[in-house]
Amino acid sequence: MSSSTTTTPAAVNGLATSPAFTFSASTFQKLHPTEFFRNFVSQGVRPDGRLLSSFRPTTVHYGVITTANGSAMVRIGGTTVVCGVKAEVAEPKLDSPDQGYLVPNVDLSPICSNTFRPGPPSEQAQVVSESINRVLKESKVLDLKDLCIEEGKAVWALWIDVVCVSYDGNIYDAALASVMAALKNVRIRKPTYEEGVVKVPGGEAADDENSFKLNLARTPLSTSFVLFDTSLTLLTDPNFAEESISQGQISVTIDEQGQLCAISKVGAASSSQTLLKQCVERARKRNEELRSIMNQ
Amino acid sequence: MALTGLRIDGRRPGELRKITSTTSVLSQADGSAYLEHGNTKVLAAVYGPREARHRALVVHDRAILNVEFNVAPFSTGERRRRTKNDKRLLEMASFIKQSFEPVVIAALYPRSQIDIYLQIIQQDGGILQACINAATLALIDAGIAMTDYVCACTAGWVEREAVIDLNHIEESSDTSEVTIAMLPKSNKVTLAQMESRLHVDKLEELLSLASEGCKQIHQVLDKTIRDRAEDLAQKMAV
Amino acid sequence: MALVADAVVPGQRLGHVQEFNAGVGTYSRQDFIYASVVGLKKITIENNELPTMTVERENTQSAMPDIDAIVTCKVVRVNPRFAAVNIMVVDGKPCTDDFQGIIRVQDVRATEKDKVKIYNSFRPGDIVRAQVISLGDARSYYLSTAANELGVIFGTSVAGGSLVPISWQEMQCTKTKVIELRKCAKPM
Amino acid sequence: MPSLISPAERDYILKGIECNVRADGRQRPDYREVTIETGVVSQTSGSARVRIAGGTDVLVSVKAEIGPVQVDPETGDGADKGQIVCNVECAPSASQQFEGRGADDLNNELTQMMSRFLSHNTNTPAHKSSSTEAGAPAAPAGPGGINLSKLCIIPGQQCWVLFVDALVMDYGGNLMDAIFMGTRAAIYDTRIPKTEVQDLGDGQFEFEVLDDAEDTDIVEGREDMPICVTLNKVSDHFTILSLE
Amino acid sequence: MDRKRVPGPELSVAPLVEYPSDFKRWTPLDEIRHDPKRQPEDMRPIYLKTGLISQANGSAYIELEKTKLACGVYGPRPVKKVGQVFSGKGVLYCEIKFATFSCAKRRTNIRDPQERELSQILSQALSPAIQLDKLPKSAIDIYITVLESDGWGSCVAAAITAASVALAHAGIEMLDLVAGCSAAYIQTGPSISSSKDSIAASRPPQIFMDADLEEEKYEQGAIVLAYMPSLNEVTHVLQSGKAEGSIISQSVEHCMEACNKIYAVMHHALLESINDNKEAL
Repeated sequence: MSSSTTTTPAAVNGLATSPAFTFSASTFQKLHPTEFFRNFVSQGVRPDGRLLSSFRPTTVHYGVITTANGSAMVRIGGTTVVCGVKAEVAEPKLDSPDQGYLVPNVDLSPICSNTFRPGPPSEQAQVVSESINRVLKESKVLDLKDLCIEEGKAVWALWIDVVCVSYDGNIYDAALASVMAALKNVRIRKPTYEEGVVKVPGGEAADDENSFKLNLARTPLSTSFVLFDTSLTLLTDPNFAEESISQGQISVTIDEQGQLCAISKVGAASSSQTLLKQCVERARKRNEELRSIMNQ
Repeated sequence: MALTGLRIDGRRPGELRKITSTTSVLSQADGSAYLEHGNTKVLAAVYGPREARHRALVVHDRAILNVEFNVAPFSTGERRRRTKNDKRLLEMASFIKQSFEPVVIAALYPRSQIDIYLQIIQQDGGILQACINAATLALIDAGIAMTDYVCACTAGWVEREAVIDLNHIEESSDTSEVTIAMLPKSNKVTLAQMESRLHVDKLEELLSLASEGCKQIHQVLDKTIRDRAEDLAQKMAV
Repeated sequence: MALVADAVVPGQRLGHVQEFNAGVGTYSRQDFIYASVVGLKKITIENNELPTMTVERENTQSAMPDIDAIVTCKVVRVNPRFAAVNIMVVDGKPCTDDFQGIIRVQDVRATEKDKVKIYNSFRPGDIVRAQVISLGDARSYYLSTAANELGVIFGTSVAGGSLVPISWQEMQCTKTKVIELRKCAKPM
Repeated sequence: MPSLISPAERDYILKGIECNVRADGRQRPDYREVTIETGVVSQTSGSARVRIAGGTDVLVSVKAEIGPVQVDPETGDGADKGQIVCNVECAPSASQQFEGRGADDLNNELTQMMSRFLSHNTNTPAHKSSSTEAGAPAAPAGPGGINLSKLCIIPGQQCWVLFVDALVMDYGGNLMDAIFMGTRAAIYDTRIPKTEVQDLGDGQFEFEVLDDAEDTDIVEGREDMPICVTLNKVSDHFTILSLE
Repeated sequence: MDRKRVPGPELSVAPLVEYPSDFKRWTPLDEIRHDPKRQPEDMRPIYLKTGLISQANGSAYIELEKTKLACGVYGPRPVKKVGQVFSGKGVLYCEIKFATFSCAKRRTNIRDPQERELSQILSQALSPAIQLDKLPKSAIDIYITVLESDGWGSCVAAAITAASVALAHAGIEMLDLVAGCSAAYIQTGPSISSSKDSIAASRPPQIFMDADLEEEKYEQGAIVLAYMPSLNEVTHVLQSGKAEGSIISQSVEHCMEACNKIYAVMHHALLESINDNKEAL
């Protein structure tokens, strides 16, 4: 929950409570979340102290999991995701005998937020997994032919699994960034193929000589915004509370050459053209910033 | 079929396999029965009338019947673990449910549920008939009001000869067989189930043969119940 | 960095039963007093008898309704016998997951209990302040709004404007000035 | 939920245990009367039925079937070992609380415990037999006592898989002891047909099962099978095999 | 895979690892541990931090070199499971999930029987330490995600420790913290002959505290102990494999001493969370 500020002034526009009923800030936010936010947004600031267009602190760590071929942890404010990539051997599809598999999945388990229940993936998890899958396929991040071991017989299947450890909004940006960082960190041992069995050299050192990295054609990264209230003010990098009371979401995915990979605008509110341009512009700026963090 | 007119396991066409059955074998069940029909061994347990598991299923003026089948993985020759909602088992369970619905006087136990659990320990043909007979014993042992026994028997056409109570080998050679469940007193048939091709006039003969078999089974079940009752009476009298 | 001097963790032995009474945040077991929560150890001395040992809880446990707690809740469903509510705040502390509660028709007010019409007391969407009178059944707590300062504190009128209490059983819509019947809470 | 006991009855049982007399007249350390029969189910390699007076009735069957060898890709071992696969099932007829999905957790717990005690290394996801590296100190045959190497037919390809299935027919408390006694008796009763392996040259092998009933093997190392005794802590006394 | 996830190939298998002939795998024969720096009774250094999950009432993250797992505690909150009967006591619900990339062999997303049993072990180990009668009609949900597992026993022990710290961080009233510790019995020393009867003559197995995956491959038996250090009470013992009585009681002693050391780390982590709150205000 956002840290609590002092008691809100009694005379609050639109809420004609008589002076007798004053609440503590957290109670007021719980009972009337939209009202609570409207007070802040009207003064151009957010409950957690950020400006409307500022982002939460973001950190990226590589190679956090040694049992995975490649891994990364991304933390955007309160949202923490860990992505692990495991390479396994599989038979190629009949119609694409020399192409490997790229299988991204996001897992929003009940550990990361009290809104998720145990059981099969929630709708939100499926939406995020599917959109990441589309970005990887449509913008040809990785040439699947690089994953071929023996045409028609054996190919690499990269199982990309994102585990959300803590959920505080904006899961799509964090998940996509973690997938890209993990793919950059992947290192697979050079396989040898003999009559149906794929062998990889064991031993300690995995250096460039006995293993290979993936060469990523493009690394798309996304920036998300939400439209708040009837005034459709734009909030960047929404946290969980802002997301749950927003009218619509906009996500802009851009790669390192600045080309647009995907735009998705979801939600009831219809918004003007200029707003979309504004989002793309801000996303471009954020993109550079995010890339510098990732390349440290 | 040997020339002497005997079947594979040495029985005459109209002869039943050996049936041994006992009741009240389980400590926690309201009523229970263990029945061996040849090598087919079945354990039946009855819980109820008790509160329904799902409030939605409750019927205000009578009890609902719930039958659950459970097959031991080692019951057949080749080990096979069947999941809880195996289609074949659910189908068998619904057969048994239908054959007992007209017999149990459900109106005496409104808004309640009667559970019949059948546990197959060993399979050697005639599963459905063994389960129905065992369920009858378990229901009576549980003291649930019933208008009549339900006795089941199978009959089939093996190498141009009408036989009753087929074992596993006879069942698996592509014979046509019918299972019927009957109320011995009123001679009514509550269930007739056949899944193979059979000529119409042959059916008439099979049905009469099977009902003959049911009467014999009725005597065996009845004897078990009466012996049990006398045994209890003596214990109480002493 | 210096850790806070007398901070304690659950299970830490604080003293002997003869020396202290076990206060909030502690428990006694086989003549010893142990801490049961993470927090700061405090010894409060009343005038005469034994000083009581308490542990002032550091991170508050998520709020949970218990008997006589004043709760703020939102009406979800209304039927002639009771109004179903979601308990959102307990004694001023919001709870992470809403608890279920019901206000039975006989607990709406203290006077003329049998002549209460529930739809003239609560409507779905109203914010109500109530008091927990019992743990109720497996699903919901039993609440009461009998006291004067309990009842509807915020509601939206049919026309959508917010309602202002003008008497203990009437509220007026700020937009259309229409009077609607509610069991209102007397402003404190 | 276990059968509801009224506070008075609970107090009666507790007081009884205090002065070493239990509700059914036994002393604290006394065991209930146990009867074990073997060979009760015909189409199995070995079977046993354990009945503990007071209502626990468990049927354990062992079926030996031929299956592929499970090789651990990491260490490559397990290639010359047979396997034991355990499975415990509480029939819903056994007790009121096994209605619907009630028995799932208990089934899973007992199955995991059985596999842990019989083949110990269930920690790694795949149920694999106890691992002894060739060069490393050869730990004695798995903690279950059974010598799994004897169950191997063709190293690296085929081996015997012992399916141990326990079926709880009636639940009168203390399942673990009953299941273990039943498993030990069933493994004792198990007869595995002999196999003849022909070497077809170039590493190809062919084997054939001889199915005459008399000439069969017993399970090697069956006398080391673990036995289990359950102690229940009631107030601060230990009692053996309490009723519920 | 099921319909609700992005589908991958039906069957995919890990490649066979072929070690070069000169590669020397660690074996207990040469009587040093897999990590030469560690003595048999040394535990791996523990990194323990609270407050990792913003939405959870209480949370903890624990790292033992390669073993990493996160734990979130939600509650007390209303019991969601339908058909619950009124209970005067709180209900503890535990769920542990291994991430698919956490072990050498890829694990499935769907909970497998082993995780279900582990969840039961955890709730048995923790429930004696929580004052459930102070939380009528409500449930405490403990969720644990294992990000990387280096040794099954150490994973279970770390899960118990992390869950207990997360419960305290959630402000739930407890009798005591519960520290978890694991040990393995490994046959070391050269004089081992393979025949069964002479085993008894050789040296008794060595107790390795907090064994990692490589050491676990050679263990004869293992023990996981859940222990309340301040009340000096054991809440759960999980012993598997084969060992003489003396070895087991000796390893229980070692585990209890180790639990006292772990208790200090838990104590420190919880006090740090107090300072963090001070700075945040």
